[in-house]
Amino acid sequence: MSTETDGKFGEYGGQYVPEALMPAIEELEDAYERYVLENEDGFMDEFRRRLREFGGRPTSLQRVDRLSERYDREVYLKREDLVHGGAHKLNNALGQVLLAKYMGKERIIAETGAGQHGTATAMACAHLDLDCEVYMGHHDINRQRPNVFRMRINGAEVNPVTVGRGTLKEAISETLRDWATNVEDTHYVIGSVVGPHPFPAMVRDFQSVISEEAREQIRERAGRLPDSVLACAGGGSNTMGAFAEFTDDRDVSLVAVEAGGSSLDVDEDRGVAPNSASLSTGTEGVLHGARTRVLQDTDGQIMESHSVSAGLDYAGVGPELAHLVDAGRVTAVNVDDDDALEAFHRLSQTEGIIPALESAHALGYLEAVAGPDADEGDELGDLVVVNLSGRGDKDLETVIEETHERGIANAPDMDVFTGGLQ
Amino acid sequence: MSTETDGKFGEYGGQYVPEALMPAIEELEDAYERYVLENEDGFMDEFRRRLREFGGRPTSLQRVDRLSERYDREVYLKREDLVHGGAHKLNNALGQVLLAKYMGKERIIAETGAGQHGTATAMACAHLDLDCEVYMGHHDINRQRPNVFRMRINGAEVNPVTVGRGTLKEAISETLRDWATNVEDTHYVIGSVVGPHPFPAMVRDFQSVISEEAREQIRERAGRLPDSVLACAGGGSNTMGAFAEFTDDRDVSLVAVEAGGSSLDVDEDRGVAPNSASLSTGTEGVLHGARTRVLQDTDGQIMESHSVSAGLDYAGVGPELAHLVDAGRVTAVNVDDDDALEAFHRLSQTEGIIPALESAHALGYLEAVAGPDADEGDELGDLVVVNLSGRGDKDLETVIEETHERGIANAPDMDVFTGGLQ
Amino acid sequence: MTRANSRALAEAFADGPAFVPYLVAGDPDCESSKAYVEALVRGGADVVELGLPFSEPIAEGPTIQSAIARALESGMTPERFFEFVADLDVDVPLVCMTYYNLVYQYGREETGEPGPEPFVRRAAEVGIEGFVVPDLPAEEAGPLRDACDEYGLDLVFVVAPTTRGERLERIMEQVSGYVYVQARLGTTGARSDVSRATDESLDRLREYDVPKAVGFGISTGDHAERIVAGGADGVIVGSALIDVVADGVENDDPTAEVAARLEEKARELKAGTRRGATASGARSERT
Amino acid sequence: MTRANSRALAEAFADGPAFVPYLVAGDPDCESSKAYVEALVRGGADVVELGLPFSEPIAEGPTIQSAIARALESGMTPERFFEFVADLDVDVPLVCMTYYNLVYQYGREETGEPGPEPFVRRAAEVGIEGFVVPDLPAEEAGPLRDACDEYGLDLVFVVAPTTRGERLERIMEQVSGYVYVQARLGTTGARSDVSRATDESLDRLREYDVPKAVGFGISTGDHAERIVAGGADGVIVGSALIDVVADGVENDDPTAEVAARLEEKARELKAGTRRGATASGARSERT
Ligand SMILES: Cc1ncc(COP(=O)(O)O)c(C=O)c1O
Ligand SMILES: Cc1ncc(COP(=O)(O)O)c(C=O)c1O
Repeated sequence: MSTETDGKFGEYGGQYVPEALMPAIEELEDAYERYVLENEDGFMDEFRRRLREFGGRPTSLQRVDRLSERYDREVYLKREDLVHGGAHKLNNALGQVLLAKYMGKERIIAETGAGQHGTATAMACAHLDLDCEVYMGHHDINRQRPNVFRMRINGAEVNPVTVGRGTLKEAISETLRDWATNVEDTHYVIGSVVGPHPFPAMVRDFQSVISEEAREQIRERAGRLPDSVLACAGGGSNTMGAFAEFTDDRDVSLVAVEAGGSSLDVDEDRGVAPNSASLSTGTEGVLHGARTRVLQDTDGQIMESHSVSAGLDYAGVGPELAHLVDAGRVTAVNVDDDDALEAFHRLSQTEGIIPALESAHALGYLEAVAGPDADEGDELGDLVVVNLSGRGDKDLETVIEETHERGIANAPDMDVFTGGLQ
Repeated sequence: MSTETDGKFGEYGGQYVPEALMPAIEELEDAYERYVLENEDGFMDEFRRRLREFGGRPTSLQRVDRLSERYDREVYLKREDLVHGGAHKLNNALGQVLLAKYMGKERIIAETGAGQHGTATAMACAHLDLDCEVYMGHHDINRQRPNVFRMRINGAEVNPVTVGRGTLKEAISETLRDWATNVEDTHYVIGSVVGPHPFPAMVRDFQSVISEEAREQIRERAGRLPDSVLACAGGGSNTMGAFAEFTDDRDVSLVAVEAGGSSLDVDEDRGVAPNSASLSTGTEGVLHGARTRVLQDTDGQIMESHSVSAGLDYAGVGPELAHLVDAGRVTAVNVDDDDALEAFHRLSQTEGIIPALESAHALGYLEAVAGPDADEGDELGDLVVVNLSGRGDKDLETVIEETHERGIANAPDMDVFTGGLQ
Repeated sequence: MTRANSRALAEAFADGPAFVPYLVAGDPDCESSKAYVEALVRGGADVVELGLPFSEPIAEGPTIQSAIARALESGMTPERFFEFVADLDVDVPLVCMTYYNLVYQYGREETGEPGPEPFVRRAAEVGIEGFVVPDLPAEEAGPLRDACDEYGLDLVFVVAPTTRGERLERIMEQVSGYVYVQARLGTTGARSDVSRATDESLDRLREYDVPKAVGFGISTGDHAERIVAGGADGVIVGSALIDVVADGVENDDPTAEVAARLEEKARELKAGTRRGATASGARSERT
Repeated sequence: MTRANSRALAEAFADGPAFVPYLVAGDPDCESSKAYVEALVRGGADVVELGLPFSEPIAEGPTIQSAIARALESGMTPERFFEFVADLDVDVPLVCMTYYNLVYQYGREETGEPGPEPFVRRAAEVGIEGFVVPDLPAEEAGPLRDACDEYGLDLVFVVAPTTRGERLERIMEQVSGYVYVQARLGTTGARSDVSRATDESLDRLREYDVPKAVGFGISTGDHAERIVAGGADGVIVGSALIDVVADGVENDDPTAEVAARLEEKARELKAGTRRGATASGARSERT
């Protein structure tokens, strides 16, 4: 199912950017076509080799025994948490930084929310010897401190963004501004399948190694394709990565799990959505260079999104994913903060894997439809693959704090050790 | 080169434990022989399968381009930092917890220093559904707080050990005491190639997957065996794991890099060694159930060891490694705190890999003998494999603090972001 | 052929080079903002660009970002913007500068579908003569272009120092009213030099028969003079004026005082523009 | 056949069940510690086990760990231990309880090689009659056993509730003086009950002709009575006495006062032992 023509996915996509950026974007389109699509100069071979050696691919596909029992079906995790840096983000960052190198760029800029894309980019830049500056909202700097240190230790500069609420949305805008100023020697490594064409297509292509591997692995292990594939969706890069090679397999359900935050309702007056569920509750709009589903008020002002998971806390979503949902190929669902936290603790305790809070949303959906308290007869089928997009080490502080505040039932008592953390 | 007879490695090894433990140790010996050595009930097959799926093995062997250039030779890293949990420790923890399950034990105890072995054990216990309690010195609890949270989140209890200086040495003693109290239903998962027989042999066997993979990978990549293999040595489990399959390859130099701390001198009066270099400066003694090289005063009291790296901060070392050094098969060298910190920053900045401070010691040795300031003519040869035993995420706080205090020259300026950390 | 739908706009440039100030409507509140716009017109503005604030102003530098934040904070919305414009008592053409999503969403509640037509219709109603939409590329401008044509408004495009060849053609096919010549790369913001990129851009545009207004970083009468002397048909000044507004906010100065300062600054810039025109006129006579 | 090198030790058990208190030498300092040992002997001790503190006491519970920490803090070393023993003014046999590394390292500076002989020689010199080395298993005991035989000292082994079959045989081949019957699993420490494991252990050991002294967790005269009544030839009491020492340290009590309390506690335990002997005697007569 090829969904793309000319940088558009149905009505979505496009290139809504200041004129100053257009030459850079055209240059990037050209490079994308030559190096990525046509493997010129063996670009894709080098990319894949570095993903293996530096990035640690392939990642395993693990059957999780106790969850399989709990949900009375075969549950497999695609272990993107094992990628170097701790998330799928490196797949894309390494691809783009390498591409920038092929293009002769000298300087890399990136935005980051949770800090995962920033650390992935900082690592890729250190690995490939390019200068790196990362824009990060001041609010996110405070809630994702360890990732700030990792970026600095990898030699990147971290530029705090103090406008607005200081989260991902503001960081993207600021990075676009830097790019508009320094187009000639700089490449902007965007962190998800968002932004103007060719970013959504290119990031998907770099991430599709996830489903390429998973498709082969599940056939080997289970002898057939899965009934469904679940992935959390912020911007949607792990989502598109996990879905890409399955979109033509019409019998495989694809489920994108968004952050339901604390509620799906919206505070129009304050311009605040207490969720990040742009597929479930957003409307068509133009944000950060693309037409897509966005959280906006009736005037078209972009709303502040909210999620306990910094990596999902974004008011937009990738245009291709929005299109696939409109087209009925992908089902958009959502899981709220509390259920995500519960799923976080469940996987940690029953399987010995601490998931990223982002990924915990995908697991939370499984619990919601197939757990002991769910109604009979969900649609996920007998063989389910969940993309575990990252590990949760970065989320420890948040989880401890939020778990306490919300009184999450299945959490271990952390009182004894919280003293020194704050 | 089989170095073991009857639980002894030359003069080293043995079973110096309280009588109450002997039945448990005999039971373990028996299980080790049947399940590990003879693959009874397919134990080793299941172990290897779980290492792949859950643990993420095989780990890659990566040529590091910029270090290869710097040291004018081929430098490869064995990427144990990519193992689930962030270090080689899971290889052993998973093996022992699975063994305990085969033995019908219900409860797992473990000691931990840096927290890496504790988290690995907690993860393995969650994965295999066994209760887990981890003993950890109060000093280490303070300096490795994120790992404490990880253990708790995986459902393990963490028991603070407040005697003595409150580091690994005291934690091991306390875990042995618990074991002596609960031998019947409990297995003690020791974290390195130390302790009474069969632990040193068994832990080595679980870790030897490192050299098994590395030996095959380097032959594939370089067409020949390496000239030398470097690994840091605390207790020596990553060391023995990285060396095991090479010990019969007499042309491969094996170099164990200990923590030189701040000095190789010793303060006899205060019973303090400002290093953890038991192979370089220790003498034969009996510690934690085995005869080996230990840091002790002339009376035989065990000294407090010191290293900037919590995982190397131990007064003893595995008996087999001590024997291999005595026998001339392994060369013991050491790298001090400052040089390890410098190596930490160097790898982070030039390759985009943040190493564990432990592993940074092995890299520090390469700089010492082959760096720009080194004398000509080192003995490491043209093809070097360094075992990167773990990732450095756990060390961020320590590194930032120590880097400032010591004024490490190649460190990035972290001032801006240190505010919220303390 | 160059389009010009708005006669007022065409006239503003016909009579010698134009001074085009930019302010964000509603910064820091509607009343002051109205006073400021009127002051600029008293000071000599030939056209006024009025910013309708959007939450993600990706083309703006810190000065205008702050102005936008103040205006949003004071409650500015598209509907209030239109009322604000209707209320203005000025006799120069007004151009609305905003981002595409606001144009696209307006009126959706009634029509059920997003699209630019309701926005343009309403803008025409209150007397707006044209638009600048910095995140709308020529490729995506069709629907807005059509609506402008329907209601007789102009659609201004930005030409960057990097815009050449085919892209430039495509833009120049779409542009009407005037072309916004971006003086340098980057975002908006007052700088102290005049970029060489401007001269080059003006050179590239020489063959196109449309007024060329130069913006981005012009902050003094001398700048304006040099730019016009270099061949521009107008200067657009934003951040340098907003600095005056921001100072007023910071020091809690009375609106009248700030308005007086803006009028004075406008005079300086207008005077520079005139001096430039003389020089330019002299030069064209020589050649 | 059971070995017994030390006549004094053999005699201490020959004459009815023995009360064997344990203290850590030098806890909290040498002078007090000397007074405490002498008080225990006045209170009826038949043998005294004296702990030579080691930095890694893996067989001890918290009470004795703390005592060891205090003794080390006060400067206790193997050499000072021997001087301490030499200075003691008591007429009961003394057994040194310590860990193997201290035995193994002593005298290494002179001989250049580690080994237990110098330690045993020096112990014999100051009048020690035997050793308990809880981390030395029978399998590794050869060299120490030899040295003990050479100098006429006994080597006591611990038998745990879990020790059976071949292991028990191997230990009983090596043991001399008395066998230390560990009353329960775990480490040392005062508990309030008497474990059933003790009876079972004593049963298993009945056939061996060597005094059986029971330790681990005995804290009152009643405990002692029941243990001896169950067939033990002696009771070993450590933590319950060290609790008294620790209290004294905590409250900063004068040495004489603490010594008086220890003497009283010793009398209680000794009396219990005697009562147990009567019961045991009565029982054996009955059977
Ligand atoms: C682990 C992880 N998963 C998911 C996401 C969400 O991004 P995307 O939807 O692009 O995969 C993030 C973003 O930081 C992340 O760190
Ligand atoms: C990453 C890492 N490397 C090395 C060590 C040292 O242990 P060993 O010498 O047993 O490999 C540790 C111990 O915690 C560790 O975490």
